Amino acid sequence: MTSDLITSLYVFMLAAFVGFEVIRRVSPLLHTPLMSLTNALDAIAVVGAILLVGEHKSNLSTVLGALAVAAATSNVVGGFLITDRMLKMFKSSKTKKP
Amino acid sequence: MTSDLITSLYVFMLAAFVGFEVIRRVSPLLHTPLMSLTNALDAIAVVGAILLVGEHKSNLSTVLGALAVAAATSNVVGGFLITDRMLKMFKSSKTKKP
Amino acid sequence: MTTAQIPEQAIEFFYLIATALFVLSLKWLSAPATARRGVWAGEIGMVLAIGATLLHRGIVDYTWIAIALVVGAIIGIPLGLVHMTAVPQRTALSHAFGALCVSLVGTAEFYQRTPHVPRFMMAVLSMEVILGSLTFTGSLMAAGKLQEVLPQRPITYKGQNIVNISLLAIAVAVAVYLVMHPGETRLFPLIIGIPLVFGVLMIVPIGGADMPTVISLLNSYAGLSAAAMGFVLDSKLLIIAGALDGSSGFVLSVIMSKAMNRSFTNVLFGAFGQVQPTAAGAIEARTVRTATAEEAAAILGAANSVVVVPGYGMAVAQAQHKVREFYDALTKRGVDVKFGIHPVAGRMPGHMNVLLAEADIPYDRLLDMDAINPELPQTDVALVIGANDVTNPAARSDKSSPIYGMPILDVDKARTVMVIKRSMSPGFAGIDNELYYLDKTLMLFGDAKTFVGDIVRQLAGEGLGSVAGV
Amino acid sequence: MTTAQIPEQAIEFFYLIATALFVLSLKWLSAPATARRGVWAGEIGMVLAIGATLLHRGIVDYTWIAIALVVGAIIGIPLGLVHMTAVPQRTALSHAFGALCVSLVGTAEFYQRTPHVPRFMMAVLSMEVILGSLTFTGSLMAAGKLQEVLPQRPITYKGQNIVNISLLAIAVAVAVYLVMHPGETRLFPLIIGIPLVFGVLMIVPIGGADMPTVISLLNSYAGLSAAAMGFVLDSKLLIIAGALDGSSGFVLSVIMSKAMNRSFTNVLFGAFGQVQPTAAGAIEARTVRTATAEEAAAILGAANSVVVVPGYGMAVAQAQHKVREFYDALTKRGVDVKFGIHPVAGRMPGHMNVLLAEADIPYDRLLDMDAINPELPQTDVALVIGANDVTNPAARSDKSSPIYGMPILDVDKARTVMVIKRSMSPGFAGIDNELYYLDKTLMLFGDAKTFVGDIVRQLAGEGLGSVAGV
Ligand SMILES: NC(=O)c1ccc[n+]([C@@H]2O[C@H](COP(=O)([O-])OP(=O)(O)OC[C@H]3O[C@@H](n4cnc5c(N)ncnc54)[C@H](OP(=O)(O)O)[C@@H]3O)[C@@H](O)[C@H]2O)c1
Ligand SMILES: NC(=O)c1ccc[n+]([C@@H]2O[C@H](COP(=O)([O-])OP(=O)(O)OC[C@H]3O[C@@H](n4cnc5c(N)ncnc54)[C@H](OP(=O)(O)O)[C@@H]3O)[C@@H](O)[C@H]2O)c1
Repeated sequence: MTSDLITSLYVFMLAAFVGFEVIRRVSPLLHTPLMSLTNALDAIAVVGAILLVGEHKSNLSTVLGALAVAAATSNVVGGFLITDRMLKMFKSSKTKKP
Repeated sequence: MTSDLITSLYVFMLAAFVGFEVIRRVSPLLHTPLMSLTNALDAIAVVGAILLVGEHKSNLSTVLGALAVAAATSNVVGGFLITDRMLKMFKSSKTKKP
Repeated sequence: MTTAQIPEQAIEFFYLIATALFVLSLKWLSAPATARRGVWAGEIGMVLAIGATLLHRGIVDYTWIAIALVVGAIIGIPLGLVHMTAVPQRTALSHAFGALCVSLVGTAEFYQRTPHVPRFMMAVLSMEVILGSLTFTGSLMAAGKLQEVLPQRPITYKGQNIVNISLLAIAVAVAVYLVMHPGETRLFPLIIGIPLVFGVLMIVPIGGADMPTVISLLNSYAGLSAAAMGFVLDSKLLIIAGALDGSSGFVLSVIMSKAMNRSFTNVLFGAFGQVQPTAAGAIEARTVRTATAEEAAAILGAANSVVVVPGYGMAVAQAQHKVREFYDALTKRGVDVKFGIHPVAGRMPGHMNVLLAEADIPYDRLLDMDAINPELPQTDVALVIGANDVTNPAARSDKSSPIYGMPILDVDKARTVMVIKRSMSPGFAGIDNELYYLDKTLMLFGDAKTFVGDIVRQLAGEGLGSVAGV
Repeated sequence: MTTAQIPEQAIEFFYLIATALFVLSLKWLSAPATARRGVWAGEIGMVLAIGATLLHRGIVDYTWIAIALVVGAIIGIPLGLVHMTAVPQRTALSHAFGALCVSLVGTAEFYQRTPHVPRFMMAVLSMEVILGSLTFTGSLMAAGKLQEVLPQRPITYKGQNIVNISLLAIAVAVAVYLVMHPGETRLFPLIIGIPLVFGVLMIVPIGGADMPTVISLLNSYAGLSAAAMGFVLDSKLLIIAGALDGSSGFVLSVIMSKAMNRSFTNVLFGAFGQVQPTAAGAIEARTVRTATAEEAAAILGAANSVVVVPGYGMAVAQAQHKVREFYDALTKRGVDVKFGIHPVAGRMPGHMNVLLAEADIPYDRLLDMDAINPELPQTDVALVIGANDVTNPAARSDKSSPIYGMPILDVDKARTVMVIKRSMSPGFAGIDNELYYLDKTLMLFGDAKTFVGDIVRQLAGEGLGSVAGV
């Protein structure tokens, strides 16, 4: 448990550092798609919710889990969809036929 | 063990990514100090060697461990020393009195 | 082939690959050329992770999973197809959903594990539930304000901050008690309920124009609560995704607050939107030069270089498609048209870029503040459309101004300045703008969409004559 | 206060902080302004980590630890005080020590654990020992070549690559066998001995000028072996430090090979330094313009802007202090002097910068290739000191040239070019340089140190007259 915790802290620290370094360099042009994308990725919490529903340990956990799965899934689907739509709109004047 | 391994792989992956992102952006001016510094940091292997000597499980491990400690320590001491010496030399024309 | 054959390690290994893909996804998103590849990497990672989870041997029943997945997808699709102008509220809504998921899972985990919850675990679990709950209602409020179903005006009263902070403090105190006595199940609803109320109260005093910062901050909270959930479930994948999201939101809020010259603590404690609009009436007696669409079109058509500065007003007026026609009309005449985008322009970070890109304006014409400012002194006409504070020279020179020190677009350095707005009323910061009284400034009073439309019509009408004149 | 009171978690926690400091250390090193803070962060992290380790309750005897630490420090201090010209061989030596440590620990761990070594553990352990051993001898060879106690010439023979690769393949095969049968202790020496031999043979065919790439690569190997050790000992700290070092070396080798336009596989398989020097004699009949130090000084003294391009020859001649005098003399006259540094100039990555910084030349005068190239067309005099290939215009234009495509310093675009070298003999790539035959080029034949010294004396001598003339 404690060693798990320390390892988790290592992972969190490194990931947060990666986040800072990478996001700081995202062009301001793409701040809106960035936010929808991180939103979609964050919805990976669906994985925890799926187990909760599937393991069916109590009715409470199944109901809460099912709601959680639905909420997260809507983020996954909606998030990727809109990010891709936005990025499709970004055209450079070179690639674009006038 | 296996879960340890997977966690270690997470840590390695994230750290390697941090390495790539950070090092790619080091100014070419500082490539030489960079190499001496990473060298000194790498000598953290001394930690493993110290345990080997201190736990004294066999004569072989103590002897090998002691050699390892000496080798790594020389890197720690020499590496930080020379990196700092080099960086002290880098002066901007603004801060320098002519 | 059957579920039972998939060993635990294989699933863990898929999670590892998914994590790598998530990291790459963000990295690729950082430049327009690789951005779409980033989305694909994220999608593949997500499919891998969900697929691997479904193979988990602990799962005894797929019915509810399937139903929930389908329902989620049915909600998600329309949310992915909204108009670009609605992206801010959609984003706020998705923060709410993400936080909801985290809170629900945290609650279920608590009731499953109580009373044997180790201290650290209980601490992280409380953090997960508290952050998740306040983010849930806070994001719903933000979405409501952005969608204008709730009043955009900040609602303030005396002692508001004290009430809010006390509420949060109570929730934290209950959490600390629970860490000590994780068997006290009847206290648990408090660390859901109080943060839910706090989330609402936190957003009440914040005005509509401040929503971009709020959204970034809620983004960060949502990420942190997901990371906390990762600690509880010991899922590295979730910790990493949460940390990435959390730091992303944090970085964006820092960028936003720097661009507004607000201290970051000011933002963190939700005490913003408090700037009192000063009565600008006394100064209004000063004269400004105004011009009609026809006059403006004549000057613009004769210019060599034009920089358009869109602001909050352009977004509100939804004038981006008219602006695109304007861009086309001038470009056809050989005028060099660029756009200068301030980091806080629009209703969420980067929103102005998305709106203009939607209107098919090439992204290499959209320059950020640092790129456009050196060009402005050589620019013939700077056309400000529904922006105000971000062009106010007082930010550079007047130490007593509330926006002093905020980085601005130096439109006053262009040879001629034109400003499209509906009246002389001030912008978000509630202060007068010296820019409007300069000799080189022409005020074009009217709604952004209508006025730009008028200019376009004038440009088309006198097009032939002017080309002959060139 | 006593050792026994320190719980395991506290030690782990110190390691976590040390890791964070290491990451920050590298981050801060990326810019000159924060670089020294980076070293301090690294030092504090190291002290924390070693200190925490010494508190470990498994340690029963401190005598040998203390002795080894003292011996290490005694060796380390002189290695930290070498001259800047000796930094490349010092770096190679420290790679050797690092790899030695890793191999020794790996060996001890094997004999402690055999025969009960899980497969994955054995695989990682073998990798640790193999990489460590070959890096050890390889780095010693590199240090020897750089210190010139070993011949710098590449020594090649037919089938060399096949012999080397086979050796490595045998070592890997033994390792695979050991993974299956970790009890076969008598095979273990093979995965130490063969890589030791391989390390020597790997470096034999590589010429002195290629050492920078080799050093970076060995750096990467050393890091990877340390990371492998981290897997064996389940130490996150070591995995992270190793991964950082490994990726750092890897990035540097990629930068080096790009700057030489070599494919990275070419570098990875050690098959380089094979370029056959072509007989350049036939062309030598062409005439070049030469000049004396006096003539050169006159032109340089009258210039407005001078860009100095130092190369391998300047490092060999140890001319940096003379170059500094030259810089001072011209700067005093009001000439704008800058330095254009090619990524592969010198004897290790970034070496030229350190040499010039040692000679007290401000670092903001040292520009890398991308920064200086746009300035060269407006430069009066480009003075090339002991550089050759990195200035060869054939890299831009002549598709048949072996260096075609390598990014170069465009000195041929300056108004006047001066080249200090001892003869017309070619540089590392063994090819003729069109630059020398241009009308605007003056060849200044002589040793770099002596010739620059002569120019400085001339500048000082005629100093008064010239200042009057300005
Ligand atoms: N966007 C963000 O990220 C963010 C976040 C927090 C705070 N803020 C603050 O918001 C301000 C943003 O500056 P800004 O220059 O973009 O906006 P602004 O200063 O709020 O000015 C917007 C202007 O647009 C005009 N306008 C409104 N509706 C219009 C319409 N339909 N047609 C034409 N004009 C219209 C308004 O003038 P009329 O009423 O006369 O038409 C107003 O002066 C800054 O003070 C910033 O600190 C922004
Ligand atoms: N540094 C690296 O990182 C690295 C790594 C691998 C390969 N390389 C290769 O090495 C080459 C580096 O280019 P470079 O232009 O720096 O060097 P170069 O092409 O090898 O030329 C060095 C020149 O310096 C002259 N020289 C040697 N000793 C001298 C002295 N004492 N005084 C004056 N001149 C002296 C030599 O001419 P004389 O004999 O006529 O004096 C020689 O032409 C490239 O081909 C690169 O691909 C470099």
